[in-house]
This record gives sequence, structure tokens and C-alpha cells, in this order.
Amino acid sequence: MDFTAGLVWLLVASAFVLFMTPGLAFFYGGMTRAKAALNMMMMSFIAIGTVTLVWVLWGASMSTSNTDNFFEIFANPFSHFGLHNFTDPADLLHVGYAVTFAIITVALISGAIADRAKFSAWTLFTPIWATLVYAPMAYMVWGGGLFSSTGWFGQTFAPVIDFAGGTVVHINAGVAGLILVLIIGNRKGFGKDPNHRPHNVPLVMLGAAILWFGWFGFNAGAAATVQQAGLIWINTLVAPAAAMLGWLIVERIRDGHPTSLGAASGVVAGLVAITPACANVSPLGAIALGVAAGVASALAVGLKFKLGYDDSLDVVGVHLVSGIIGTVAIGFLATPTQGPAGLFYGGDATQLVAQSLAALCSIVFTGVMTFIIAYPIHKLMGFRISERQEVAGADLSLHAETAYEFGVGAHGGSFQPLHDLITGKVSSEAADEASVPGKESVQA
Amino acid sequence: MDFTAGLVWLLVASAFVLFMTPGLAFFYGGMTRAKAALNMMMMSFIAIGTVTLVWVLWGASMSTSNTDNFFEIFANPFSHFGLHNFTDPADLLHVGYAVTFAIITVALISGAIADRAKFSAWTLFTPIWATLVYAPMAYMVWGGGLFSSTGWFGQTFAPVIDFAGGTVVHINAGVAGLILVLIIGNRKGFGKDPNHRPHNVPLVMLGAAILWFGWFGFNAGAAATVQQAGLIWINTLVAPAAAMLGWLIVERIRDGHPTSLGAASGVVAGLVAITPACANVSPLGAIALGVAAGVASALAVGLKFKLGYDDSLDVVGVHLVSGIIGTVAIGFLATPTQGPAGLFYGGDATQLVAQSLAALCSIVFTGVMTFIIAYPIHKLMGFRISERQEVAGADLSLHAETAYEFGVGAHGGSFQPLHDLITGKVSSEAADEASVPGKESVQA
Amino acid sequence: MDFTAGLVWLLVASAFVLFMTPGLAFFYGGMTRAKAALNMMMMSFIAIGTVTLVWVLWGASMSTSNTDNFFEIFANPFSHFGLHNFTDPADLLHVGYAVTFAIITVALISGAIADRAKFSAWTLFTPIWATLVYAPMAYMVWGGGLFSSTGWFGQTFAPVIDFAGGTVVHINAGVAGLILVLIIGNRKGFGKDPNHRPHNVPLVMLGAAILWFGWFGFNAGAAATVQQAGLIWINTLVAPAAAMLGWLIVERIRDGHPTSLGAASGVVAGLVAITPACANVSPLGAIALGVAAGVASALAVGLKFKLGYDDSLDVVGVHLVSGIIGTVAIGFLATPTQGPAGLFYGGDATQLVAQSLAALCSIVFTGVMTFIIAYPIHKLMGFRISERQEVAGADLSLHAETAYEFGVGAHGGSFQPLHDLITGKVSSEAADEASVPGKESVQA
Amino acid sequence: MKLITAIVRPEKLDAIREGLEAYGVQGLTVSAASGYGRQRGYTEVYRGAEYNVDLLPKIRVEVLATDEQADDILDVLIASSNTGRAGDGKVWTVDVYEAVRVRTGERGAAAI
Amino acid sequence: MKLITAIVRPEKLDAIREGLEAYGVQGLTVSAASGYGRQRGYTEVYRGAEYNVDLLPKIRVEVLATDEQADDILDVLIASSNTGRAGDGKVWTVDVYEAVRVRTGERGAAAI
Amino acid sequence: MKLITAIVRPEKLDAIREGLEAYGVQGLTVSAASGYGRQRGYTEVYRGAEYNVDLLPKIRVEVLATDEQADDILDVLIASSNTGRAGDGKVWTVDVYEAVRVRTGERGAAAI
Ligand SMILES: Nc1ncnc2c1ncn2[C@@H]1O[C@H](COP(=O)(O)OP(=O)(O)O)[C@@H](O)[C@H]1O
Ligand SMILES: Nc1ncnc2c1ncn2[C@@H]1O[C@H](COP(=O)(O)OP(=O)(O)O)[C@@H](O)[C@H]1O
Ligand SMILES: Nc1ncnc2c1ncn2[C@@H]1O[C@H](COP(=O)(O)OP(=O)(O)O)[C@@H](O)[C@H]1O
Repeated sequence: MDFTAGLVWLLVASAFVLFMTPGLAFFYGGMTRAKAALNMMMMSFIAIGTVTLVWVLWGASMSTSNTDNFFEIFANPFSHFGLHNFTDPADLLHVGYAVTFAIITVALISGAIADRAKFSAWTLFTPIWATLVYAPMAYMVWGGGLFSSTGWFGQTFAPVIDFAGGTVVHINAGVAGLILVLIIGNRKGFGKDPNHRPHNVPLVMLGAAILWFGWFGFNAGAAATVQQAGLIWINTLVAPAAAMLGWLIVERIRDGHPTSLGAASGVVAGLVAITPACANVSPLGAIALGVAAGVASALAVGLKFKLGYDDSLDVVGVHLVSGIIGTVAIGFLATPTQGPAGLFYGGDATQLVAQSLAALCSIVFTGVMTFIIAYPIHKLMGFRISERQEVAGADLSLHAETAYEFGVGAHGGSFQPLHDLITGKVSSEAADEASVPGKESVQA
Repeated sequence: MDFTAGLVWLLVASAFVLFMTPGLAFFYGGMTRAKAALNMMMMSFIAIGTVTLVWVLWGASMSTSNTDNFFEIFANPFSHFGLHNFTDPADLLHVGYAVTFAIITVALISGAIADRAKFSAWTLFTPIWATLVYAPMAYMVWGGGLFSSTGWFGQTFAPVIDFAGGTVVHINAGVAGLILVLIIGNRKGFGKDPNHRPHNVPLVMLGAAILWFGWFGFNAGAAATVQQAGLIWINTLVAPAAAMLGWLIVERIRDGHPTSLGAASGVVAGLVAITPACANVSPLGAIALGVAAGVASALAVGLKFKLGYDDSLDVVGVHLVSGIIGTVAIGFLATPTQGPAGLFYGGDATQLVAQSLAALCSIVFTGVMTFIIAYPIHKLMGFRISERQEVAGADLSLHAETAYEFGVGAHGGSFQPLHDLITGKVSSEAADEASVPGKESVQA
Repeated sequence: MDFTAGLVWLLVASAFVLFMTPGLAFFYGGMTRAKAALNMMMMSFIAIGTVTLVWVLWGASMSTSNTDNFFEIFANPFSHFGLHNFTDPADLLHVGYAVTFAIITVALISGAIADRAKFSAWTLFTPIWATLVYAPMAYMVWGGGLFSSTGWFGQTFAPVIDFAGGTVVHINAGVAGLILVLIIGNRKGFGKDPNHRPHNVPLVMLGAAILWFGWFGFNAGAAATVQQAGLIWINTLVAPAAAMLGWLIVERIRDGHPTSLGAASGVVAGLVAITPACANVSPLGAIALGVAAGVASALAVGLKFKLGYDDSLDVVGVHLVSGIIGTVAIGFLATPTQGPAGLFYGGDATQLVAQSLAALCSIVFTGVMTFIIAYPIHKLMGFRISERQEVAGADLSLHAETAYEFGVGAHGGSFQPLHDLITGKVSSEAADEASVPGKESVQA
Repeated sequence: MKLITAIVRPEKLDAIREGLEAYGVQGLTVSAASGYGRQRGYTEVYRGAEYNVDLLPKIRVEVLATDEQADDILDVLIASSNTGRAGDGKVWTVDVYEAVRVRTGERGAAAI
Repeated sequence: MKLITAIVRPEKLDAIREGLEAYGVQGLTVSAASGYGRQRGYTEVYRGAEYNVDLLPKIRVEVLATDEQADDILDVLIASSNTGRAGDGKVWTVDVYEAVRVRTGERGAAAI
Repeated sequence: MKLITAIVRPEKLDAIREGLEAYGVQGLTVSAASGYGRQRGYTEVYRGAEYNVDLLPKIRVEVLATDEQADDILDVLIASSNTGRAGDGKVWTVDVYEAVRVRTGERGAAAI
């Protein structure tokens, strides 16, 4: 089949969205301490590896509408196993687009557990979570399952409006992050150690820039018409712009200074909020939504210190909070031209109820499922590195690397003093020679 | 309306161009000192915020051709206020493309005032300048105003050829930068302090790379045919490549060594020069134009030290100089296939005169208008930070952040000694405790 | 001619591929020591400059099919000199796409000679190699030459399957890198000095991310149908994902820890391997190919220490090895739907023989030609900097710059002590004052 | 007065600070260093190559003290940075001829 | 001979250099340090969290001087780095047993 | 005991280490510094501007030694870091009152 314009856009948009996951790696990596930056990025990179395999093997099949499904929760994992049996010429393009969403959703979770997660446990967690949580969510909302127009929920309340993933991506990742934090605990020094500040803010801003760039593919990739694409494009610009201003104003008033970390975070909050709503609100609606998301997330990220859970890079404060705002706001702000009108445009409360209930359902579903997956991993193999590894830094202790080696001076290589910590090989003689207090064995 | 190939390209190109502004933030941010890098980037990021709002609200309306205009200078700001009343299905896509140009033009200006501008003043300046300078320029050249084929100038001399923004973007930003420098003055240590060297050249090169990538959208986004797109694509590759070589040869001869900062700057100079001319010169013409721009800008950036104005990151030397070169060169190099022929291709001097006059007019217009906007801001709220803030670094004093925190060593956080400078809160007791000479109050 | 969807994709893909070369600059630049990072990046940037000019002037002509060729090795360099005489409206777009391949192939070579190549020699080498090695290879495989269906080889054995450049790009660059290493020798301290570790791993990961992003254009840019584009897209995701896992598993088993440098390298190895095969293997085949490439390259990069040649950034281990694997694997894994079936899909050995022979031929051709070009350069002007320049760092000694200047502390500028080394100007008085042992003259 | 200099493991900084504070020391200066002593001679494998590395990162902690307190502070430093393994570092003391607090100009013991 | 060491505010480097040059000092050595004295105990708010920070960046300036000049140089250092507020730092002097200029091998006062 | 401090060219580190090892020194400490002496006063051109630069990067090498060995080590340091040109640096020696090996608590000469 010859190219059509729409499919070319899908092709390009898929590459845009794939680029977002490394973008996220930089966004997160810059926000951690220097000594755990590579580990942070590796959590995103490995997710590209594991989730891609899952998706190609059975994930695509599980999330694609067909007659054979499990209680409207997921479709038959074997009907398209290994991407077989696709007949439409454009099917592989659609799979390519879909897998990029699966990847980034998984990667998003990692921000909550920066600096202290065991890399092997995370590597195991990702394919399981993608299979048991992400694929079902994608099926339920987009694949013809529970929340869709043919599903029980959709027919009982109303089909959920979630154009690009407020529930499937952001609420989903935010809740999973929260559960992981509750399981593996806070970083040493959480809320007290000022070294938890971002080690490389330009890298954070680069990450935010790549995310924003890719997000045009994320939101507009599935646009059906030129009008819709234009609207989504504008909204994907306007909402984060407004959210950035909203976040910075909060900082200016509360702390006296607008920060660049705040600008980057505000952009992401605005992007999150507009994600489900991008095709259903007007540009002015997107401004309102963006400001609301920026302000709300700016206030939310401080809460973790009060509540005492260490959502290190604000997955909850940004993705869960703004994800909920965007999902629910549709009930108010949806314009009638694109579907059912929201309350502010003369619609009734049906959609608002459907949106709110759907958000709630996905919180519960993801919360329970993530716990069921992560808790056994934590009990069996440990989801957290040892305190000594944490102090030495996850980069050295798990990956035997340091992010930077600028040393004009004299350092022969800053990864050495932890020789045994890295290799796990401590001969009795080496143990004496080595600058190491214990004999802890190490698993990356 | 279904997608057409041309509109898909516009959609993609718009995302490319939006990506350029963060690219510019890295290009500029890497060139400043480490202690003002975030502030530099924030000037670009905040411009995305403010200019987007301006454009969605009234800017798009002001620059769009309609019967109701103000002396051919700008169109009615209210006819499409908030993007209302657009009827063509592709209108929002065109607005999306246009707003990215407005954003980057404003952001470009900031390079001239690195390290010393008050962030609040800049934040105020951007929406006003976008409204009163950029939108009129865009209207006059592209929207059917003064310089267009229906405008007085276009009819009297000839319609200006400015395909992607030699006057509207580069001359415009260059002049505005110059005026701001004259108003707010030079950096402390200008021309003497070797620490003014770029703090992160790889970041500069990353910025240049993103700019180049995005520039294909910038120049070719509005291409009408495949032939034109192909020509523009080639020219957008060839001119900067040639300009890079030109710049490096100047450095090699004059200073003995080709620098990577020179390579990055040369690329940008070539891109600037080809911008107005990209659809009207041949690939060989683009080589010539590129070399000319690279050589001229390489020589021009040194002049500021002789002339004594601190155009810190060479907005004038690169954007104004190469912008003029590109705009005027059309009068010589334009090939007859794409419009009126230039002098070298057997045309007469009409176009050369029109191009030169238009460049002159925009210099005067922008110069005057920028002064009218910036001078009152400077007088009323101050456009410049205090010397103490400048010495401490704009990042710490305006944003309470530092760009990097690599400290393997022992720094508990390098932003502390300026506690009061950041917060503006100096209790009498704290004043004694704090390591601060004065009580200057601080506004970001 | 109006845009078609396919040509819009080509336009976009070309920009993607051009973006890869700066991406490579970051990938390589992050892997070198801090004191040679800019020089490393400059080798890629200058290649954009020189190869673009070569291509526009005669390279495009040499590699484009026409009746007038030199023993099926290259086409007439003058028939389209300066891009004249192209008649099809889409021709310039195709040239734009092709030049980006030429550029990155040349840039790839530079990784082998990090930290010690003379910049002037490299600058001279690039246009000659692009003319005498790259353009012929492109003609022979893609332009209708020796290995194509109309060439002697293609008719005798079978036309080589090399969709996006296993032979033309990766084997080609890998062999050239190896020859250069043999000519100019190893870095001081090779295999002993731990400071040869990468100085900025996040920059390496950024490079890998940009490469991956761009590679969708690289592989899929020439897709003829939607089906093919979909397949290529999926394969370009799957193979590197699998290769990353393969590489990390090797590291985990062999060294005890998966590294982020390994993840980035694995991604590139997988991309290299899938390049020739992307349109001819199934997604499951791509997984197999990816794992094979990741494992093989992970093992190969250690060999250089045993064999004693300093392929500094593993151009041979990654590009040559995985390039051969991908090229040869087609003989086994090609699915019958896309062309002749491979051995595993019921085909006979014809294609396997053709692929293997073609790989061999290109190794010999490139090896001999590269030697013929580089050896005289080395003898006449020297391809290597002096030991003192190497110790001081290529950045300072060749470009008079340092990549970073973070110094909160006290460094007035770390490029000073080598004043004469940089400028080559040693007055007799300065010679005494200057902190310099010798009077070596310097050429960048 | 004495100046006590300790070249010790970076990860011991917190322990040292706690130890000194408990003893009542009011100030200290820290900087980055690297070095080797008897712990020299690691072989590190990186990407297939074996490297000998012997300059290991350390921190330098300096404390200015009166003659009376110097011995105690020396003991505190040793106790809080000891792990019993090679690489623990060195601590040494030198006589200080004069010391001044910049803010007030106080000299001698009053400056500490 | 004496070695004078000043641990002072980073932003005072220029003033110190000017002061020393005016006095006629021919050389100095600077390095990065951090530390705390009585100024300890800030609370910094960052992204909603309150942090106690006490290690503040300082620079270490070292000047080698003859016994005769040492006192004057001490005064110059104090005068040029004083702001009158906590955090100004410390300056101390120790006796130097021997000093050598590497280039010439000159020793003692001639080496300075 | 003595503490020998050398402020020398960064590129001399390897030579110094080899020299000291040949002599039998078991440990040393290195850190980054910068400074100027008589070599001061470069003019560097960068992007068309002329800058005076005088703080040049150096390394500080410190060796703790017994009184007997101190003189020899001083000579080794000078010999291995000398190039005969301005900028070679300074080496100086101070008396050490006490030295301790943290790992074992050994004091005095035994600690070295
Ligand atoms: N003779 C010495 N002179 C200066 N510094 C030394 C000396 N010996 C050791 N050090 C410093 O002490 C650190 C720790 O050395 P360590 O291996 O514990 O020494 P040892 O076991 O010999 O006491 C080294 O990294 C080095 O910085
Ligand atoms: N007792 C000490 N020993 C070593 N360094 C000290 C000591 N007291 C202060 N300093 C150094 O001096 C710097 C400035 O301290 P400051 O707060 O001015 O001290 P004070 O007010 O007690 O004189 C500190 O950051 C620290 O580096
Ligand atoms: N008087 C001094 N006090 C402290 N350090 C000094 C002094 N003079 C020189 N230095 C240090 O020695 C380094 C080399 O100085 P150099 O120019 O070789 O000195 P000179 O030629 O005067 O011996 C300087 O960078 C500085 O760090």
C-alpha cells in the first residue's frame, strides 16, 4: 500500500514518542545526585529493552481489540503473538506507535524510586508490570475493553475520554510509583540532606525539551483529521506554556524566586494535564487547564515532605496529580464540537462522573496490581540496595561507573575505592587491602 | 478534512521549530559562565510561556491578513482573539507554525544581555515586544502588510523576498539585542575577565545541532512544492556547512586554531544568512552565501570589544550581520526560476534596492520600538541586577539554584552563602549570622 | 509538483539522519577524556562541512546511476556537478537524503582515532575519503554499480541486499577506522591509563538516543510502501532493544555489573546490525539478530586490548563486527515475502554467498583505498599530534579551548599554561616566561 | 595552637562532623584530595581492559585547635574515621604560629 | 619563612590579589575548600523541603613569605577579606622549615 | 617528621610518582590548586578579545616523611618536577608535630 499522509504522520509521531523515553532519562537523570545519575537513566533505558520485547511478543496482542478477551480487561495474548496474523498494511505502524506509549509509561514510574532501587529488581519488575498493568489499562481504555464505548463501564456511565493517556499513562505510572515508594521506603537523608538537589539542571531542561518535542507526536499522533491535529498541536503548546507560568508564579510568591527546575516541571505538568483532554478542549480551555495543573502540581510536590513518603522525582506530584486534573477537567471543559460537552459548555454531569469514576478505578486497579507484583519481588530478592551502596552511589555500586570524570587534577578514577562493592569479589587478602568495611555481596 | 501531505509536513515542521527554542537555550546557556547558565536558559523558556499566550490571545490575529489593519503595520488584534473565528481546517496548524517563529525571535534577543538582566524585567519585556515589534514585522512582511506585494513599500519598490525570516526574525532580534545592551550596559569585567568564556562547549554544540535540525522545519516548513522543498532542504544544509568552514578558516588564519565554538557559531551564521534566501538561491549560491556569512560574522564578533558594547553572546555579530547579508544577497544571488533574478543572474537592481531598503526600515522600526519599550522598563523597575548579584551569579541570586552540583567532595550546597540575597529575608539576627555584607533587597 | 506523502517522509527522514551526526559527536565526545572531547566532536562537525561540499559538487554525481560509469565503480562526477541537470522534481530531496549518509559514514571513522589525530590531517582526509571510498561504495551497492542487480557481481552471484548501509556505511567506516589506527598508532597509555574512561556518560547516552531517533529516518526513509515502513520501524526498535539486553547480559555475567556505557553501545550495535536487514527480516528475526549483535560486539570490544590496536571508541568492535553480522545474517534470516528467502526460511545459499562475498569485497576495497589515502597524508603532514599535545589534551593544543569551565573556585582559565603550544608564538622573552619545555611548533 | 589535618575516606565526613561536634569543635575546613598509601594496587576491569589504579579519592579535613585540645581532637578524628582497613588515611598535626579570625581580627586561642 | 593560609569567601579573591600585589607579593596559590565556623546553621527551602546546610564554599589562599613580611601579609589578607560578618574565615601562619623554587633550585628567602 | 608540599605543574604528576616510588616513598596525597608566581602575565586572545590571565592550574603534592628522609624527598620532588622554566612551582617543608596512621593508630615515624 502506498503511503498516505496520515500514516506518514503516524510513522514520524512514533519516532517522536520513542525519543521521549531517553528524554525522560535525562529529565530524571539530571534531577538525581551525580552519584546515581546513570542508574536513573538506566532504569529508562532498560525499560525500552524489556517492554519492547514484551510488546512484540504478547503485549500488542493483549491490548488489541478482538473478540477473545478476559472480562473486558485484556485481549488474548496469543492471537498476535510475535506480531503474527496482522493483516492490515498499517498494523505494524500502529503497533510501533503503541509500544512507545507502553515504554514511557513504565519508565515514568522509576522517578519515584531514584537512588535506591536494585537494578535487577527493577529489570524484573518492568516486563511483568507492562504485561499485567499497562497492557490491560491500554486495552480497557483504547482497545475496546471495559472503559470503551463497547465495555460495561462505557455503556453504564459513558465511554471515558482519554485521548492520549491521562489514565493509561499518567495516573497509571503515578500510582505505581507511589506503591513502589511505600514498599521500598525513603532515601537515606530524605528531606534533610541538601545534596538531594538536582546535580545537573541543564540536563533536566534538555529532558523537558525533548519530552515537549516528542509530546506533539504523543498527543497528535492519533489525530484523525487536520482540524483535530491543529487543535491538538496548539493545545500541546499552550497548556504546558501556561502551566510553566503557573508553577513559576507559585514559586515566586511562595519562595521568592522562580526556578528553572520549576519551569521544567511546570512544562511537564501542563503536558500531563492536556494529554487526555488535548482533542476536547479549546485553546482557551487549554490555558485554564495548564494554569490549574501548574499551580496544583507546584503545590503538590511539597506535600511529600509533610506526608513523609519519598517520591523522589515527583512522579506522584506531577503525573498523578496533573493526570487526575486533566482527566477530570474534561467533565468541565470539553467543547461540544469534539464530543459530549462538559459542564461549562452546557453539558450535563454524565461525562464528569464517568471521568472521575474511571480515574478512581484506574487508581485502584493499578494500586492493587502494582502491589501484587512488587511486594513479592521485594520480599524474594529485595527491591532496594544496601545502605552502603546507597551512600557510595547507585552508579558505582550497581554499574561500576561514574557519570562524569572531569578531573583535570589527579583522580586516577573515582570508582576504585569500592572495588569489592562493585565486583563482589573479596579475596581474604584483598579484603585486607581493600578499603572496604564489610563483605556485603553485591547484586546489580 | 483528511490529512494532506503538505499539512503533515507543516505539523512536523512546527514541532521542529518549537524544539529550536530550547536548542537556543542550550546554545546560549553553554556560552555563559556556569553561574549564570540557568538564568540564560530561563530567558528562552519563559519566552515560550509569555509569547505563546500573547500569540494565542491577540498575536495571531495581529499578524494575519485581513481587511482591517493599522496603516499596513498590523492587523486587528481582536478579529481572531483567542484563536476564534478561524474557518479553514488548516488555520490552527498555520497558527501553530507561526507562533514558533514568534517565540524564537524573542528568545534570540536574550543572548545580548547574558549574565546581568533582571529576570522579572525580561519577563515583562517579552510579551510587550512580541506584541508591538514582532507581530507588526510579521504582518508587514508575511501577512499582507507594508512590505508585501499589496503593501505600499512592495508596490513602490518591490515586494521583499524574505522566505523564512531574515528581516522578521534575525535583523529584528539582532537590533533589539543591541538596543538592550545600550540600555542596560556591559557585564562587569567585559573584555577583561577570562572567566567570561563558555562554561560548557558541548552544550553549545548540542544547541547548535538542535537549531540546525529544527531549521529544516523553519526554512522548508512553508515550501509550496516538492521542488521548492528539495531546494530549501539542500540550501539549509549547504549554507551552514560552508559558513562553518568559512568561520574556521578565519580563526585558523587569524588566531592559529579553529575552535569548536567557532564551528557552532559558523553553523548558526550560515543558517541565519540562508533563512531569507533559502527558496531563491541555487545550491552553489548557497555555498557562496554561507562562506560570506561565516567569514563576515567571524570578523564581526570581535568588533564588539573595539566598539565597547557587550553583546555577550554575539546576537548582533551573528544574527544582525548575517541576517543583513542574507537579505541583501538576494538582490545579487536570486535565481530567475524562483522569482525576480538577482544582479548576478541578469536581473536589474530593483530587488537589491528593495531588499536593502527593507533591511534598513526594519532596523529603524525595531530600534525605535525596542527603545520605547525597554527604556521605561529600565527606568521604572530596573532591567539590570545589582553588581553583587552579578558577582554571585544570576543563577543563585535570581533563581536560588546552581546549574551543577557534582561535588564528590564536601560541598553541602553551593547556594547557601547567599541566603539573604536569594530570599530577601534578612532578620536582624540572621543578618548577623548570614555571610552577607549588605541588605539589598532582591527581586528575581 | 505537489507534495506526496512519501516525499514528505523523505524530507523528514533526511533531517532525522542529519541530526545523527551531531548525535554521533556527542556519543563519541562523551566517551573520550574531558581534555579531548571538543576535538572529538569537531571531527564530526567538520565532516558535515567537508562532505557536504564534496557531495554537492561531485559526490552526488558520482553515486547516481547513469550510463557513464567507471568499471561499475563510480559514475561520472561531472554529469551532475554542483547538482546541475537534475530533472525530476524530487531529485534534490533524494540528494539531500543521500548526503546525510555520506556525512555520517565519514564521521563514524573518527571514533577509532580519538585523542590523537591531527585536526588538519583529518580535515584533509575527509573529503578525499568521501570521494574515493564512500561515493564508489554507494554507487556500487545502491547506484546501479557492481553489487546491484545490473552489476557484474549482482548478476554473477546475486544482488546484494543492503537496505540502509551494512556494507556502504558500517563495514566501510569500521574498516577505515582500523586502517587509520594501524597507521597512526595507539594512544599513550592505551590499555593502562584508567583515565581513558568516558568523561561524560550522560552525553554518551544522549548521543545514543539521538542516533536511535535519527535511525528511524536512516532505515525507514527509503521505504517504498506502508507495510515496509511499518516493518522497518518495528525492526529498528526491536533489534537495538534486544542488542542492549544482549550486551548487558554479557557484562552482567562477565564483569558482574551491567553498565550504561554498555547499554548505549548495545543500542548502537543493534542498530548497526539491523541496518542492512531492516526490510528483510521479521520482528522475531530482528530480535535474534539484535541479541547476536549485542553479544558479539560486547565480546569484540575487549579484543582490541588483546590484539593491541587502539580502536579507541570501538568503531571496529561495534560497526565492523555488527555490520558484518547484519550483512551476513540476511543469508539466514531473510523472509521470503520481502525478496529471496534466507537459509532458515527455506531459501538456498545463494544469497548467503552473495552477502558474504560482498562484505569481503568491501572490506578489501575500503582497506586498500583507505591506506592509499591516509598513508601519504601521514607521511607528508603527519596524522598524529605530538606527545606533548596529546598529554596536554587535543582540545587545548589544537583548538585552544576546554570543554568545560565549571570552576567556582579560582581557575583563571585552564587553557593558559600552554600559551605557546596553542599559538605557536614563542618570543624569546615569552619562552622564558612561558611554562613550556620546548618550542615545538603547533599545527591544529 | 595546632592545625590538625586528616586525609581520610570521603564517606567518613558525616561521622567526623558528628564526632567533632560532640566534642565541641566549632569549625572545620574540608577539601578534596586523592592519594595512595599502602592500599595501592587495585586492578580494575573496564570494558575488557585491566587498569591499575592507585590514586583514590580522599577528603582533607582541617581543624584549628588550641594546644590543649589538639590531642583530644586528634583522637576524635582517628576514632571517627577508622574502619580498620588500608586506605583509612593519615592524620597529622603541625604547630601554628598565629591564627586570626577575619571577621573580628581576634588572634590566638580567641580566634579559634 | 612562614606559610600563611587564609580560608576566606570565594568572592574575595580579587580583592586579596589586589591587596597582595599592592604590597608586593610575587606569588600565591589558591584552591577550593568548604567549611563552617560560627556561621553554621542555615535553613534553606528547596522545592518545599527545608534543609540545614552548613558546609559553605570557601577558597584557600596560601602565601609563602619571609619572616619579616609575614606579619604584614597577614594583615593584608585580613584587611582585604574582611566584611565584618560571620563566614569571613580564618587566617593562620605556620613556620616553614625550607622552601625551594623548583625552576632554579634556590632555597630559603631567595626562593620566595 | 616533616610534611613536604610541592605546588607544581599538573603534567608532572607521573614523573613525580615514579621518582618517589623509585626512592621508596609509600604514600602521597595530591590535590588541585592554581596560582601564580613570576610566570604571571599572559595575554590570551579568545574570540577577538584579549584577556590577561594569571592563575594557572597546578597540583599540590604532599608527602609525609621522617626527618632523615625529608631532604632526599625534597630533592626527588624538585628533580622530577623541574623543567627549567617559570611556572615550575615551589616546594616547601614544615615540621610535623605528630602523625598517625588511622587504620592502626600507630604514631610518629611508624605512621608514615
Ligand atoms: N606518606 C604519605 N604522605 C602523604 N600522604 C599520605 C602518605 N601516606 C598515605 N597518605 C595519604 O593517606 C591516604 C590513605 O593512605 P593509607 O593507604 O591508609 O595509608 P597507610 O595504610 O599507609 O597508612 C592516601 O590516599 C594518601 O592520600
Ligand atoms: N576551627 C577551625 N578549623 C579549621 N577551619 C575553620 C575553623 N573555624 C572556621 N574555619 C573555616 O573558616 C571558615 C569561616 O568560618 P567563620 O564562620 O568565619 O568562622 P568564625 O566566625 O568562627 O571565625 C569556615 O567555613 C571554615 O572553613
Ligand atoms: N609566594 C608564593 N606563595 C605561595 N605560592 C606560590 C608563591 N609563589 C609561587 N607560588 C606557587 O607556585 C606556582 C609556580 O610559580 P612560579 O611561577 O614557578 O614561581 P616562581 O617562578 O616565582 O618560583 C604558582 O602557580 C603558585 O601556585
